[in-house]
Amino acid sequence: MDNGRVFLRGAGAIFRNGVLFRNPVLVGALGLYPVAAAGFGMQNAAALSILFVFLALPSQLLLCLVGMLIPKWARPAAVLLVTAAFYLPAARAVQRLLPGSMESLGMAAALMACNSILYSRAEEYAPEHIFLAVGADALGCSAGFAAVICLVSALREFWLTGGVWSSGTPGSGIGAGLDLPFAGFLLAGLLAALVQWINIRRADRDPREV
Amino acid sequence: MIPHGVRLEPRKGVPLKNGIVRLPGPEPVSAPQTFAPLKKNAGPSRIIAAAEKAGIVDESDGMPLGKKLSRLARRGPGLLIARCFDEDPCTSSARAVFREDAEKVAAGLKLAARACGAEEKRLAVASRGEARRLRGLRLGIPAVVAGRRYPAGILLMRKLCRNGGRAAFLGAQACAALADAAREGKPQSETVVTVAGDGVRRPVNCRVRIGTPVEKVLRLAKPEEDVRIAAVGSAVAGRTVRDLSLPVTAATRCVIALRDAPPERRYPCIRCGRCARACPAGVIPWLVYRELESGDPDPLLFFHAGDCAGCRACNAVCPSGIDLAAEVRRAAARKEGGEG
Amino acid sequence: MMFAALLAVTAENLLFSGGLGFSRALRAARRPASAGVYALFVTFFSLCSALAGNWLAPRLSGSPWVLYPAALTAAAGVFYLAAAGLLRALAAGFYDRHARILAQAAANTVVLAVPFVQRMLRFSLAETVGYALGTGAAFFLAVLVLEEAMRVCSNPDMPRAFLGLPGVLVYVGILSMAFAGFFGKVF
Amino acid sequence: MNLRNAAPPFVRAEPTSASMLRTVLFALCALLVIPTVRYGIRPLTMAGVSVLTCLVCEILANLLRTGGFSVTDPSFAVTGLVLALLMPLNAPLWLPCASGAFAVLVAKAPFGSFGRNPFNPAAAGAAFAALCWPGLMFTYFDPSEPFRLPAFADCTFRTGVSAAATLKNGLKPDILPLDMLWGEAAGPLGTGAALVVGACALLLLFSRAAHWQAPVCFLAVCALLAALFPRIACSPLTSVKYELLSGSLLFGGVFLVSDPVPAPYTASGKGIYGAFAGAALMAFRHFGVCEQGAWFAVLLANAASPLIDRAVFRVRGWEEKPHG
Repeated sequence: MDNGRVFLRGAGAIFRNGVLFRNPVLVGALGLYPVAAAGFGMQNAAALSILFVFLALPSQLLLCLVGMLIPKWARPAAVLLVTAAFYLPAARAVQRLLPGSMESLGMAAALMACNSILYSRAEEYAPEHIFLAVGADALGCSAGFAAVICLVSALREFWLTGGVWSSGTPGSGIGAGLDLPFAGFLLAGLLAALVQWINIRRADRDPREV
Repeated sequence: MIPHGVRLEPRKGVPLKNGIVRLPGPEPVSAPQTFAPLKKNAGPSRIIAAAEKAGIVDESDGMPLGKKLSRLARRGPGLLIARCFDEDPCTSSARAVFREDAEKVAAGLKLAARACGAEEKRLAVASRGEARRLRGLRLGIPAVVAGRRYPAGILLMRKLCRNGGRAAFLGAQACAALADAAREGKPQSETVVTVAGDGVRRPVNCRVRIGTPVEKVLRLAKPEEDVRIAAVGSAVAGRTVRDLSLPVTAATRCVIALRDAPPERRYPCIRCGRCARACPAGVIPWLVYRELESGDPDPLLFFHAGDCAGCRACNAVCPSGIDLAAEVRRAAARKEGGEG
Repeated sequence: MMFAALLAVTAENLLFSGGLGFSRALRAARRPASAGVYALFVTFFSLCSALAGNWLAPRLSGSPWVLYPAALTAAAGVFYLAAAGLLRALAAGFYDRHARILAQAAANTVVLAVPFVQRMLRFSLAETVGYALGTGAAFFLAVLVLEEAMRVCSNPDMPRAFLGLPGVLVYVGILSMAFAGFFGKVF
Repeated sequence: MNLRNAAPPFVRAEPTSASMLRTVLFALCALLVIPTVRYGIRPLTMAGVSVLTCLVCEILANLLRTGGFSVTDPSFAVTGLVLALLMPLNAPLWLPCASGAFAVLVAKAPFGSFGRNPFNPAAAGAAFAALCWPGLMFTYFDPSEPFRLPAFADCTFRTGVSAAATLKNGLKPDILPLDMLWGEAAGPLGTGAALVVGACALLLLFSRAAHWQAPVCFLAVCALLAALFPRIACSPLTSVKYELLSGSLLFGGVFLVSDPVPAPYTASGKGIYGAFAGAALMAFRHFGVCEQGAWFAVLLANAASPLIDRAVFRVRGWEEKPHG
């Protein structure tokens, strides 16, 4: 019973790290491509987030179970094969949930299969940790990725159209140009600075926490 | 990179035509302790002994002349040069000595050359006009013109040594004192000091007894009330004094009084690259500074940092007021520590 | 072919004007010594991926569209397996030194994007080869630029919140603005 | 006498960073004279709000960073003025403000403010405005009929076609060369008067506020490329004339390329940097999407400058060998 509670608390910490303190995008600098290139509309962001969670959870759990059986040098290939396999149901699910979004995403959706967050977690983290931790980490990373891409997308969509989730009309926003990748980089940079600032504050307050 | 040095703006200098003012000693001193003058064709060891007995100090580097000459005699310099020019724009003591006592300087240089076995001797003068004046005096020593750029001495030395030649500098005042010692058996008891800067109303070159307090020298030039900075040695590489009762030494070439402290504001490096052009030793100060600042310096990039001559041309030229010379010193110390 | 290579370095520069493979380039910039080998691997896998795309596209034209990216990803895995196996057998020392970057190059977004770009711009085979080479060169350049960006972003005057990665992201954002100004929206 | 200690040197040979910035500021103000005489007070209000925004943002950045109000250097004013001069006079007043805020808060402050910025902040601000509001950045009023613009309000106007846009469309601009020299043509506020810009360049060079290598190489490469690859059917000399006088080429060369902070350290590196910026600008004019954009070329060259420095090191052998 006690053990279970400790586990759960640990899982909660892992989840929180994934969402904020060790956000894979803002602290790990992973998976920047979708944020920069495709994160300029809330619908895109939602589709990519769902795709991510459907890819991350099963592939990481699978690799957690079988990863140690594969020799280390062949693991990258195994990761790529596993994500390729899970890509099919994940893409179908996204299309069911948000019809039409996959077509509008095009290359950005296709390239989620070799997203560097997925890859690095599945290759380095999953095979060497316990099942619960891997699950919590996958969910945390998904939430962290979703939070970043949704925030960036909401800001950019508002700038471009004056509304969020297709409520505005193109051209009636503040200006143009923010659908270009540079805005994604800049916003990610500013958010990363925010997270770094929070981490610094935490470290100043209590050095043991970090 | 070819070193260019710095062109320093000539400040409110001392009019050379006024000559050297003598600051009378306040209390009568007993007649200077004399020794036998040298014979006309005294050997090297006797000349060196005379320099030691006379207690002559070379004003250009603060080294006792006797020690310097015997060291040079062991090394055998090809070329011996008397410095009759001043490096920094506020000082004119060497030029004033040259104007007044060129003959004596030349005689001292000849003695020194005999003492250390130099094959060739020259008088390094400040400008072409001075070189003409020297030719007019027919002293039998050719002139060499030092450039107008700071640090002229090091730049001239580099130019002369480019083809593997060996050269050495002697101060003009030390030469004159050597001539005095040889002819009259007089010890070096006086030195010529420039008093200048915007804090004095009457900048002068004055001949004072060694050991006179700086304050007296300064008073001769009628200082303003609001002098904030008094610097001795050099306007570029000298140091400030707060205690004016300190004595003047043979190596004190100037006393500079300023009404305003130089601005202490520092900006970050703006990458103008002027320090690298100014450095006479081929150091690249901005590179050293950048490496040290990065926190994880790469000693391989401390390019020639050990060759720094301490002339502070980089500091004079830096538009952001960074103390590059200190950084180069730090780097040199670090490099030595790392490699040794 | 040269033109396509030039295109990859400039206009269609996936890293700066598209943000592709950026995470990997940033990682590589932390170890600049191996940047050359990394770029070489990227070129090789881009080439493989482009050829695989060429081969797969007509064969999968009838099947559901989600199959294409999945097949490409799987192909990348196979290529990695082949390359790693070959290197382990032939040059074990070289492989040991560069095992990590070999894997990262194989799973690079910029590598897998090549077939899509190729389809979008309707490249011929020679142009595809040129484009793959250009991608490698662009990756190398990006690593150099990012290395310098990291040095810039570790100066003592930086606000602490921007020190390191956030600064680099802003740096890349501004540089990406220059690319966007030149070429408009690329992808 | 109350003496203090101070560190040498007690003489200075070169202008200080602040005095260099002040010289640049003076030159920029000189560019405001002709537009003010011709169109009323609007150029001054535009420059004023732009500089004010930059000042406010600078103070804000300092507050966030150190908690202090003090502004240590006048670089914010240079940024603000350059931005105002790159905008069309008929642009709404918030446009230079927005780009000024971007320039100071995003392109300068995160990297540690003046002296640390890897990109020219004004170039980044102008690029931001050109990407976000291309319509406002590239619409110019027709200056052929003299009239005064309102000081603050947005204004209605007859649009004119700038020389840069005409060249982009492959046509020969029908503007008298004399008008181009005095800036009496549709175009950004401060970049038209080629004669004044040239005079500013001489001022900057002779007061040693700017180095000569980068701007000279920049202009030389631009002229060379314009002569070799003319965009319109005309003699090489005519092409050089129109390319150099149109758009913000000259202005960018004098005020953006000459900024020492994002340029390489070495003199030869500065030359290469200028040449690279020139080549990038001409390539941009041939293949790019906007009608002009010296700022984009400058940003690209800024990013290349550390690499140029490194290449110069390699060639000069400025890396000591271990135990060498």
